Amino acid sequence: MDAANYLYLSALLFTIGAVGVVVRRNAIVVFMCIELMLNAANLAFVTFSRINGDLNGQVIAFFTMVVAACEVVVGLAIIVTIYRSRRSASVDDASLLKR
Amino acid sequence: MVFSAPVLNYTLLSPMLILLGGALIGVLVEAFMSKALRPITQLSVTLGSLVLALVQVWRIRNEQSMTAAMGSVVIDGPAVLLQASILIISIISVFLIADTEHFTALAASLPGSEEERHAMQTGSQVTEVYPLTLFAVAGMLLFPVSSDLITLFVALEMLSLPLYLMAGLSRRRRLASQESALKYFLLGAFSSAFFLFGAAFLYGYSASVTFAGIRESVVGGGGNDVFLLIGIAFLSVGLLFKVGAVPFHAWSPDVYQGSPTPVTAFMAAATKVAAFGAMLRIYYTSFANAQWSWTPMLTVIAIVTMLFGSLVAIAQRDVKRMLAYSSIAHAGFLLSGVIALNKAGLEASIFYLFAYGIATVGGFAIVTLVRDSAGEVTDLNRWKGLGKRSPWVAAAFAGFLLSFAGIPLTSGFIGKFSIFSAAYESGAKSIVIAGVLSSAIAAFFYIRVIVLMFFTDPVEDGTSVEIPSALTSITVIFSMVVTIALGVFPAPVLNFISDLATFIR
Amino acid sequence: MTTSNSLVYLIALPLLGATILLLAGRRADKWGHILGTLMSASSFAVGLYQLSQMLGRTNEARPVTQKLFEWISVGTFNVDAGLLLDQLSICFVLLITGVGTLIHIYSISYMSHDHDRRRFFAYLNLFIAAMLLLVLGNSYLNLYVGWEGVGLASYLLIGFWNHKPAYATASKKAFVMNRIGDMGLSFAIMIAFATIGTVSFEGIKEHAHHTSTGALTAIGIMLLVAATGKSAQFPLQAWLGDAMAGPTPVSALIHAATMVTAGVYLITRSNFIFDAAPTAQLLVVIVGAITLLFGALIGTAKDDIKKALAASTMSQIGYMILGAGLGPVGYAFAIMHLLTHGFFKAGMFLGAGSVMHGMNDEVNMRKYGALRKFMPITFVTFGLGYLAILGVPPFAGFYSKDMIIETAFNAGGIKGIILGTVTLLGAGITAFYMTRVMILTFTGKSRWDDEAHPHESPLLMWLPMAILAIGSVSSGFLLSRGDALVNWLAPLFEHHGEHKELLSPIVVSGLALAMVAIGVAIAFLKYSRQEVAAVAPEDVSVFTKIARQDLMQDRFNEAVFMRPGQQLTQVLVKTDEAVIDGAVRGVGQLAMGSGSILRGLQSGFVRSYAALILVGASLLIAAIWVVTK
Amino acid sequence: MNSLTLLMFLPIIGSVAVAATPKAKETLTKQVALATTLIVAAATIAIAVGFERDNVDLQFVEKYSWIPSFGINFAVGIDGLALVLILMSTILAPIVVLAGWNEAHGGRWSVKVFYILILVLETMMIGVFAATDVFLFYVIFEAMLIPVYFLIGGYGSGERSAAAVKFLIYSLFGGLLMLASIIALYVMSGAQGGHTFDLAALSHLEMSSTTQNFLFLGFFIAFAIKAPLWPLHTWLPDAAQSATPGTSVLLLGVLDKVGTFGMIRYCLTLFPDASKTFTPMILVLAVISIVYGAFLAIGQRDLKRLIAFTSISHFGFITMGIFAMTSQGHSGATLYMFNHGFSTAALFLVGGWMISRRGSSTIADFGGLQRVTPVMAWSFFLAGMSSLALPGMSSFVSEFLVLVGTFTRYPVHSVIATFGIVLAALYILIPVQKALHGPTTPGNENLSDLNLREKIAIAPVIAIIIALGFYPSPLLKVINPASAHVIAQMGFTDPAPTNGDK
Repeated sequence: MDAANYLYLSALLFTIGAVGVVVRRNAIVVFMCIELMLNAANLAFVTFSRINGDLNGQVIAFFTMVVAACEVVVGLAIIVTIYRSRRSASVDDASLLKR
Repeated sequence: MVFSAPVLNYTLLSPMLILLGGALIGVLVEAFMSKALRPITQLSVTLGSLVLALVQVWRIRNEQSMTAAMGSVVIDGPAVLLQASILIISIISVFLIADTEHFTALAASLPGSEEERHAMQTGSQVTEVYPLTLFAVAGMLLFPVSSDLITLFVALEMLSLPLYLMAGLSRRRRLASQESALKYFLLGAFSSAFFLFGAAFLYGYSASVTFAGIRESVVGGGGNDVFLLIGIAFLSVGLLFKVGAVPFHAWSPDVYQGSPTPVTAFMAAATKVAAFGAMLRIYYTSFANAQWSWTPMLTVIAIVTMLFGSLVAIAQRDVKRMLAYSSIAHAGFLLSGVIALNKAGLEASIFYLFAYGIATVGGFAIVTLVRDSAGEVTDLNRWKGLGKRSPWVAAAFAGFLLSFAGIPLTSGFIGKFSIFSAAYESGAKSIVIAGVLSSAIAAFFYIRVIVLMFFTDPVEDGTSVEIPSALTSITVIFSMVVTIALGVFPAPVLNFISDLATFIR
Repeated sequence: MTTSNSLVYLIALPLLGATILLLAGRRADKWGHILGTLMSASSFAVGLYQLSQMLGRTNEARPVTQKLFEWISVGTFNVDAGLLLDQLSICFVLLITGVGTLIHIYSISYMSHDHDRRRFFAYLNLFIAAMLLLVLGNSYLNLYVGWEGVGLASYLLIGFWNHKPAYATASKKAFVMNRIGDMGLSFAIMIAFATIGTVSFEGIKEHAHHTSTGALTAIGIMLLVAATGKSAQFPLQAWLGDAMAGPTPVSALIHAATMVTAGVYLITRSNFIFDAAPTAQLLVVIVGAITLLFGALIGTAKDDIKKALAASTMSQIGYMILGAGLGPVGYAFAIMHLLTHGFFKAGMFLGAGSVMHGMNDEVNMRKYGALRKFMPITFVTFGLGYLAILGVPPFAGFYSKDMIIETAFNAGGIKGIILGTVTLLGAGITAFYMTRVMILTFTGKSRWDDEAHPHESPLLMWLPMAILAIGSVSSGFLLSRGDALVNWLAPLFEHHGEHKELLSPIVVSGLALAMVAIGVAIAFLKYSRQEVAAVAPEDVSVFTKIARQDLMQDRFNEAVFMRPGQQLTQVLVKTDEAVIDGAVRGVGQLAMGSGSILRGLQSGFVRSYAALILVGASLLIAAIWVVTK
Repeated sequence: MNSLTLLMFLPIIGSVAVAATPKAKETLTKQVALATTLIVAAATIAIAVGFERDNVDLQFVEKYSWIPSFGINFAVGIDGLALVLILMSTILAPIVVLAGWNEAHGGRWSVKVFYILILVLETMMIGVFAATDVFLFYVIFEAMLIPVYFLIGGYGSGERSAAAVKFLIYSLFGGLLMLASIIALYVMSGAQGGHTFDLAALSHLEMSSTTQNFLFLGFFIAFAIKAPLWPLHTWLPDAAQSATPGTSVLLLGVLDKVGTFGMIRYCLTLFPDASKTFTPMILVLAVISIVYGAFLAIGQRDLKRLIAFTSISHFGFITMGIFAMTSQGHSGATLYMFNHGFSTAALFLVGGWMISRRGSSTIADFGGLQRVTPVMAWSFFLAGMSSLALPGMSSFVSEFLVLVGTFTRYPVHSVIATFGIVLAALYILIPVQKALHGPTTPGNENLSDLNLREKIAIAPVIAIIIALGFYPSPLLKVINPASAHVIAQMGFTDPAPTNGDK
């Protein structure tokens, strides 16, 4: 199968993720959409790794996963704190700061 | 397959390693030290590591190496200058952070809960902010010296993640503080996804993850230009987000306002240095030969950013938000240094970053001092008559504002002059004109604050100026001295920068 | 040319007097008037000395110069502070210092009750100095200094009692209208420098013959504008009547004898320009003709004795200007009339002052009457002046005025006939209104206010009047005997061919006397035979009404210049505020407004921020796409 | 020789001394400030004595490297033009201090701060005229705004802060335009033989006419705002109305001169061709300023605003003289700058005393002052006469030179401008009549006349005005060579007499 198709898939996933960030309200879901975008990037890395014929892309994918895990740690901590304070995980509720 | 052990040049990496070591010690201190001793220990550890790192940076100032960490890190003149700037800014920011008054006693507690009150009453302040700061500084040091995409991404996250947390640590207005952390985090992660996606396409374009490899491909041509362009565009999104350029700026006013002010100071100053440092390196080395593709885009962004920041700042009523928009405008000015793409531009950018960073910390340091019984007062209307009550504090703030406005005999003027002349030299006249215009607009709101402080009669509403702690005083005085010195007699610093500021490729 | 070191004393002495009196302040109150008079008198003495020196030299050697110092020197524009005393200026010097000294003496008594008398003498001295500078300056720019200097002195003296708002306004009006004239002088100097390259009398005279007529005409017209301002000629005549607000000695000295005649001096002095610019000369004549009638007509309707005399002054200067406009043949006669007029008009003004002095400062002639008995000396001196102005032989005016009328007739062609007629008509009207003044003031029944106790003025006042009266009687004869003045001045003027005589002198004199007789007769019938109303009657002819309003001169100026000017000012003030500053503020508001609007982007919702980033990223892609394509 | 630098920093040293005086002893503070300004004035006169007036080169030249990486030097030197303006500034300074002895008391801050600001400003006033490095000039040009801003906003009256802000924003805007031009010059100098800001070196830059035009405008607009030229003048009346009289003197008398000084020193020198291109437009603006300023002055009800508008008219004359490009116009303009300093000083100082005594600056509130306070009234009258350029007053010489110099090349402009002298009579005599003449209006009966200090302050001003009216040669001899030099550099010669083309 043509490797380019994986790139299209990756782009599609990325777009879905990006749109998801914009349209979804729940912080957790928003965060998952971001993870989806990261994974789309990972897919692209791996595909390019395949196309280029070296391992760098795959290595990066691993790094990305680790970093994403770190993000989860930090992100969930923040989201949980917010949830505890506000009893809501909707990102639209957190709009004290504006203008 | 031969597996060779990585060769690391520990001397060159030592500034970062020292900080990471310090951070780990900090974590241990947080876990095991008695509460009473924690603050002073943490402060000592943090300052100690920062100073040590700075000393190390000084010692390696004439080193040049592409291979400090197997080609992932490059140490050269600009690297030294940027790292030194970040460290100096960090040190004076830590002086502000040391004032625990700004931080929640227990971040995990619910705002307004019994638990929080208890923690406050017993004075059991958690001090996780110190190791977080060190981690962030370590990331910042790494960011502008990374020379491959992996390291760059890791450094980006390393500097960002602690900052997300630090943004939420405010003692007052905790809901707002947490909200700013959430916003910062979500948008930061969002933009780093773009960053990563862009990195993937650059890798796809050049079959290399190192800057040198990308550069070779750009110079040689032959790769798929679409990949390159998507790569540049998306990578730029991540970087422009960090520097707060329009339209990726939206987080900064909210986060600046919600974060504890010392964190805002640190974030505003140091992050900008790190992010612009990385940006300068990647644009000056890897993308230089694809200039035709990104110059127009960055020019438009720079112009829009300058004007937008200046215009919206006029309409602000909160001093921290005003400074945030001012920092957006300054991001626009700094972008002209990137666009200049010449040695003068690099020198000017570094000078500007340092000068602006110092003045910013100084400015926010003043903000920490203006308080009422409920904490800091950031409503500008309540700053009326500050000059009457505390002439020196108001004068210092006016000095920083004048520097931001680029009035001669302050560092801001030299910075502005040098960066605009570099941009003009590269032919970006439109940027110079826009820069001049937005400087004029910007002058308006800086001066308005001066008017509020000096020419308006005070309102009796309990706003007062805290007598600054010794550390805060040091920060303010140091910033002021540097701001004036760099304005009146910048030659030594300019010469120092000029001698060092050449990227090795 | 002869040089002298003593010319400067002419000016320096009165200037020193003015300076001392002004700086010393109240300390000088006791002796200020004496010092002022002495300074003026010593200047007169210097003048006499200069005259004696001059008489001892040949015609060519008579002009004396003195270079004081280099005044302005930039590039080719070099003006020295230099003085020139020649046959023409010596006449003025003696008139100014002589009459001036008499009026100083008069004022000692006239102003004795005014606690600001010292200041008055300071101003008088200042005036003498400035007027002397005017006639002694050796270039137009030096003249200009004196020109504006006398304007300043006139302003100060008209407004001497400036705590009365009307008087303050009168002084301002005089200054401003004079400035319009001064502007003409500025233009003349500028044109002279641009075309001829110098502004000195000598330099211009030297180059005038190879300068284009156009340029000389322009200079001439501008000099005429200057002259109309200073000499209250049409159309800048309106200030003179109001200038009577000043103390009467001032009216006598400045607004009759000397300052207002400066225009005649200017035109005569500039003979080398006017001789080569016929158009300008014609305009001079026209202005003179209009003004002499204009002034005379106003004079017929005035009840205020000083204003009637002022109108007469305007008219008489019209004669002089007309004379000066007639070219080489007229200059000397203009100057002669100027000198004789200086005597008789100053004398009459002092007489008027004397009358006012005795009548509680009443100026309305309708409230006089029968003063002959109470003020015999005043009556006699005034009467001699009256005879002189009428041109009754052998009084001074007969010699000078008739010569002008005669020269006018002889100007040639239709021009000569018109001018001659106008001057004759003027003589008739003059006779009418002067007779009216005499009758209303000195004869008939008394129409005084109750508290009036008319009495003769003291010695210090009547002595100057007497001396001036002697001048009124004899000056004409002395100056014209053997064409004394004409020959004296002749070296200064170029001579053109013989002028043909239209009418012989005898005929002219006869006609003039006939006109005078008619004028006197009408006045006699109208005012001596009928009862004079103490209050000016309202049911008078339209003509009288217009004449009472100075032939609408103020209304015209107000309607055409002042009100539109005021409206323009108001419009500009509003424009400045609303449009220009408004534009500036508008820019500021635009910035603030757009700031407020853009601020709305910051909705506080994290998703909108993310959307912004997404849009931004898409735009970047699109932009790069465009750039690549 | 480093006499200029010493002169420049003398006031700063004095300000340190002022700062060291104890807060309670305000009189001592004032005395120290006065002594400093007197010493500076004496030092300037000493320098003027040593000035070789026929030497058109810069004199007292000094040059120290300042920011070598940008080719910036601390370079100073004076020619006739600069000398005259420095003289004016330093002579005015002690007069302002003495005249405004009590000005600082109504301020937001202490008396000490007032005098420190004044002295710092004096240093900059000397520096801005002495600078021969464009960057140094710009730095001082902009930095000067700050002390003035605080002087207006801190010690003024009425809408002082709004006026101060307007002043500052206007000036900053102009300054930033100039900065853009300076950057362009700097970059071009780099491309043509090394970065430099040396005025002489920059004047030899090669550039296209389009570039030159744009750069010229950058400088010119900044100067036109400073000098206020119509229509960029609206900040001045507000600033003058709010500032203390002493500040107004320094603002209108000295600071605004930087604008006209800059036109000569920078616009003409750096961009000769562009200057010629824009001359017609500038002359029109100048003529409009003359007439417009005069009309607006006539229409003012506030004494200080009135004086401000008269200055706008006067600056029109100066600008016209500069761009007429004749030696008379140019020398006249320079002399005008000097004279205007003193005549405006006289008007503002005496006006200020009137206002502080009456407690109002509305002209209609005065009336009959001549009888109550004769010395003050006389001083005001003489100042007014100087403002309307009465012959015998110094301003006449300069105004006439400007007019005659302009006439030889641009007769129409000159003719229109000459109408300004009639308007001048109105704008001076109207307030004179309203304030000094007429019956004494209620409330004015007990105003006190000038005291000895005030007399001592105003006497030298009036003496200078009158003395230079009759004997301007000493100044003209200094100015003429400098003016001739500029005209020659621009490639102009005075128009020869036309003899009416016969």
